[in-house]
Amino acid sequence: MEDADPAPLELEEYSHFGMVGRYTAGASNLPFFPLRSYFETDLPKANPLIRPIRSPFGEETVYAVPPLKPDVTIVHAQRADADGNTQMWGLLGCQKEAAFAAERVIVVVEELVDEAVIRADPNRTVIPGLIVDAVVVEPFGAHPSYVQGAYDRDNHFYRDWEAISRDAATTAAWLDEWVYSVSGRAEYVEKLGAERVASLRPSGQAPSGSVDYGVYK
Amino acid sequence: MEDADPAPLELEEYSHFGMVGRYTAGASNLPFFPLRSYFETDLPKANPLIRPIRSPFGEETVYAVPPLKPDVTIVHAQRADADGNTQMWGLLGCQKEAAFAAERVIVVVEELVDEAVIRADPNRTVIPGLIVDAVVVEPFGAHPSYVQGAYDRDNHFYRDWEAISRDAATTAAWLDEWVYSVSGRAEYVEKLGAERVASLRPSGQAPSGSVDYGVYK
Amino acid sequence: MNKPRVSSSSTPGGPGGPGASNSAPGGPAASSSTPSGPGASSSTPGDPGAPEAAAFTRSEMMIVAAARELAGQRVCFVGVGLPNIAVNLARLTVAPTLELVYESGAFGAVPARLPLSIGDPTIVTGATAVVSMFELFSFYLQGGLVDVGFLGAAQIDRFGNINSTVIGDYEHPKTRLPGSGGACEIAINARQVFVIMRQSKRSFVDRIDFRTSPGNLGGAEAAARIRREQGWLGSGPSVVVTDLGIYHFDESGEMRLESIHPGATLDQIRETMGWEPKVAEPLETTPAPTPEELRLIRQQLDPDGAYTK
Amino acid sequence: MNKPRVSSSSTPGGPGGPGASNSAPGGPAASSSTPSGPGASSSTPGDPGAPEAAAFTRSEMMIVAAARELAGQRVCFVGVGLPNIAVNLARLTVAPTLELVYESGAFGAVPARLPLSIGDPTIVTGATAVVSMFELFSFYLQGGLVDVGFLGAAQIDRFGNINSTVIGDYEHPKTRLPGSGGACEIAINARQVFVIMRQSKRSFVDRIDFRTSPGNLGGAEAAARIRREQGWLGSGPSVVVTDLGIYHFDESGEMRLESIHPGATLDQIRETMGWEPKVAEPLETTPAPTPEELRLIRQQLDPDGAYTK
Repeated sequence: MEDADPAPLELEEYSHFGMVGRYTAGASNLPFFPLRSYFETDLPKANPLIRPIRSPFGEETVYAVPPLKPDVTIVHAQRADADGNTQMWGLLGCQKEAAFAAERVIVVVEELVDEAVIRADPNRTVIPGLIVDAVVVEPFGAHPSYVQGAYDRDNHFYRDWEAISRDAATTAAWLDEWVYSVSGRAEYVEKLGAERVASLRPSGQAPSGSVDYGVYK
Repeated sequence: MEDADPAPLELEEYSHFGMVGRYTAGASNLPFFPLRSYFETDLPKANPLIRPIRSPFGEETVYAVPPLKPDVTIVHAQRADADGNTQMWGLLGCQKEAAFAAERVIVVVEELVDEAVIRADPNRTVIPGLIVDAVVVEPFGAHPSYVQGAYDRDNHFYRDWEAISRDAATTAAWLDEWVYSVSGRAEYVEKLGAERVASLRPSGQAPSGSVDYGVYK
Repeated sequence: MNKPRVSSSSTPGGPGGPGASNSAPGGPAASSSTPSGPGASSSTPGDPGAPEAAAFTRSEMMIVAAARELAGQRVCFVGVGLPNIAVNLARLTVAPTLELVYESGAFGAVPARLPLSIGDPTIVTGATAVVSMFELFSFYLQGGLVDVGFLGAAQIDRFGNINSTVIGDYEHPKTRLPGSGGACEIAINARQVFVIMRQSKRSFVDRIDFRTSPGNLGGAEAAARIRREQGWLGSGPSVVVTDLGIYHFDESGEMRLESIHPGATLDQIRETMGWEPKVAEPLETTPAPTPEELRLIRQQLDPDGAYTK
Repeated sequence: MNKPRVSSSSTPGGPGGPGASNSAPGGPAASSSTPSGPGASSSTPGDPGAPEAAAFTRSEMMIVAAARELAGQRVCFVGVGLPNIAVNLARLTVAPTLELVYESGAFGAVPARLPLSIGDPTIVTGATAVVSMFELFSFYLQGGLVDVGFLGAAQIDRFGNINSTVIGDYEHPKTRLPGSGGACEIAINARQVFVIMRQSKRSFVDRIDFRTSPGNLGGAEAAARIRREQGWLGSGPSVVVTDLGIYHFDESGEMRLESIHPGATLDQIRETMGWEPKVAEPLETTPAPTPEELRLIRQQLDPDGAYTK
């Protein structure tokens, strides 16, 4: 990146909370989101879109970040129904906010489930089908990342990736072998090999247990 | 209230979203919370604490509400462990925000559970024990309101309450009989009677089902 | 935001996964948890002098007419009170796939009985999603995902501005009403607003005592400008249904009577509002409630007559 | 915010419900999911000329010293990199009830192995709570519930101001670093900030190239004023642990060497920083790692030497 290779990248400097705030503003149709970060740092100098805003109550000033509305947000989840109602457990990051902020949403899931599975536990729903444009059923689709309860983070891959991504030629070679030359995800997973896939499975189950919503007629 | 009986009440006029924003600001240590409500309404005139705030991006103005930090927030939930880690399902309202905003938090639960029950489903935790000062184990403690999966809203009571609350004498009489004259909640429930309690139980179970978090060693 | 496409790599280019099913599980069943209500409705039936008047009350006609307006809508934010029964009737009749949103946090609710409050466990069991009020108001409502915000009101003016705060002066009210609740933000953020209320000289007024929810302000032009300038996603009020008729809004932003209920007369309409109403030509007559609509209201949704008395 | 009192009406005035148990379930077990690592650590052990130097590396001493600083703390926000292993060692030794917060959304994490990323499923299973990043940053961190924010850094100055964004000029950097991540807000909002980093002329600098995270700014007085005026809940940096020693901050807000690691010398300290260090009198010597601390690092937390190489 420092070498502008292959091309200079345009950067907007934010912090993690700043990005969360930007997605939250985008999802909420707010013109800005306020947070206490950035004060007495060089970030507002590096990024003129981080701007001070004075509280209308008292003397305090906080910083505001602008809304972010992605053209497309792609999220990966454990399960969705055919209407796109999506449930996740484990770390949620800001996938929900990024989905609500986006123009279009693609949900990639490990498993397509019946609507009844979703409706049995409505508090577990993170993204409603209402905002989902496409559901892609792609088991093992998050590799080399992980899916809680389904498979582990492939730390091996991330270590290898450091060397692969160090120059353009090795990166291109990897892309050619693992992305452009495979017909789809199924072939990618096959190419990884059953042994590697098996090695990434959790060593045991950790069931959440079931709660009762009750029937109210 | 119009008659200032027994005493004039001080009112601050907000909307529901405004109150949610106030608790959210309180929980987040923000000096205000922005929202699109109130424009072209009489609420900012009725309540000078609803104030316009100009976005630092573009021409838009939104309204800001001030943070609310209750001295005490009391929430009712299905279950907590002895450390106060609290799980709920069903409607959450803004109990979480009100708890995080408060100086002190009291959690009233239907059931005290082992820490392992909580840790088996961490995405279900709404309030961490970290902010909880006291756990009160009080089955049927939300009556005349409901607890999802445990008992129903006692609509009968709410209908009766309209008449009871219409004047000071009937209200005082009710308070005397149902609050001051009972030794505690257990006696209140006993006084309600087994039949009424039974009539408020859900007519069947609606289990959430269990999900797997996986063991990662 | 149409039906999502479902694809799977195991059937590339194929017909995709299992077909989408729209049928809501756990459909409503007979309500019976509140058996000892005030008994059958005692309201006045439609004007007995008019031959069209069937055996239904004005409240029933109002609820039925309001429900029918929801045909073709996808997402409805359900206000407290009369909207609740109208929207639930719509889900059982003209709008079976309507997604019900309750501000307490339920999306895609499929209540097995008519909830008597927005805080009722029956709107949770079987719902598509249950979320915090912060998320519901921020992402669903203010984010622009609600097609229709359905409100009740104490007072309304010709431009659809609504009062649900006080009758009389704010500082010394004659009657203190419940206040905004979510009505202020629903009116601003829902793509369009439907209103259901009984009309009278006290409720259909030339000047509301307090503006809780903006409608078309002083007229369509001013309202459109404010909405554009302030980045609101909603376009304001579009339907008002009363116990006498159905109003839409004309190009000037003013209410116009589109349909009069069977049994009601234009004189009754005029006697129960604080301004001279605009009337569509030709003025339609609202089709009377069908036996099925009446059965659903009387036997299933409101056997105690809480809404129709 | 001490241990909550538990009461139950069935035992009024009695001893309350079942006693609170502080034992974390699912304690860590031997890590073995990444068996083919780069092998044993190849780092330089403590200066072999010093008689105190035991068989441990400087990195091990740094991690052990950092972990020990967490004794008595309750809630720690775990930064990416070195803080991760230090905090997890603390949980296994001096701070068994320490609540680990990961910015990806886990609170009260009990990782069964050392997570190699803040996005790792082992920090979820068995955690007390898993929440959205919005909630974690807003309510837990900005809301003032984090006692210690534990950060790594590329550059630090004498007042504890931190750079993790760029080396060189921002517009044309010599090295582009990962950027703030959560470091900016952790420094501002955590009640106090601990830093762990190797010290060198390039990292302990007179002037940082970019201020990502505010420390004591230009001194304690200015920092206290800003923090008060702006309503920050944090009080800034309090501990810096390096591969050579442990620094606290004096009343002027400047770093002061409190303890030197066994095997390190004051000359080494001076040669690896860009200003003349303040040194406490008397200067303590950090107790060497215990065999148990070394066993935990080598066999359990970092058998591949990812952090200690």
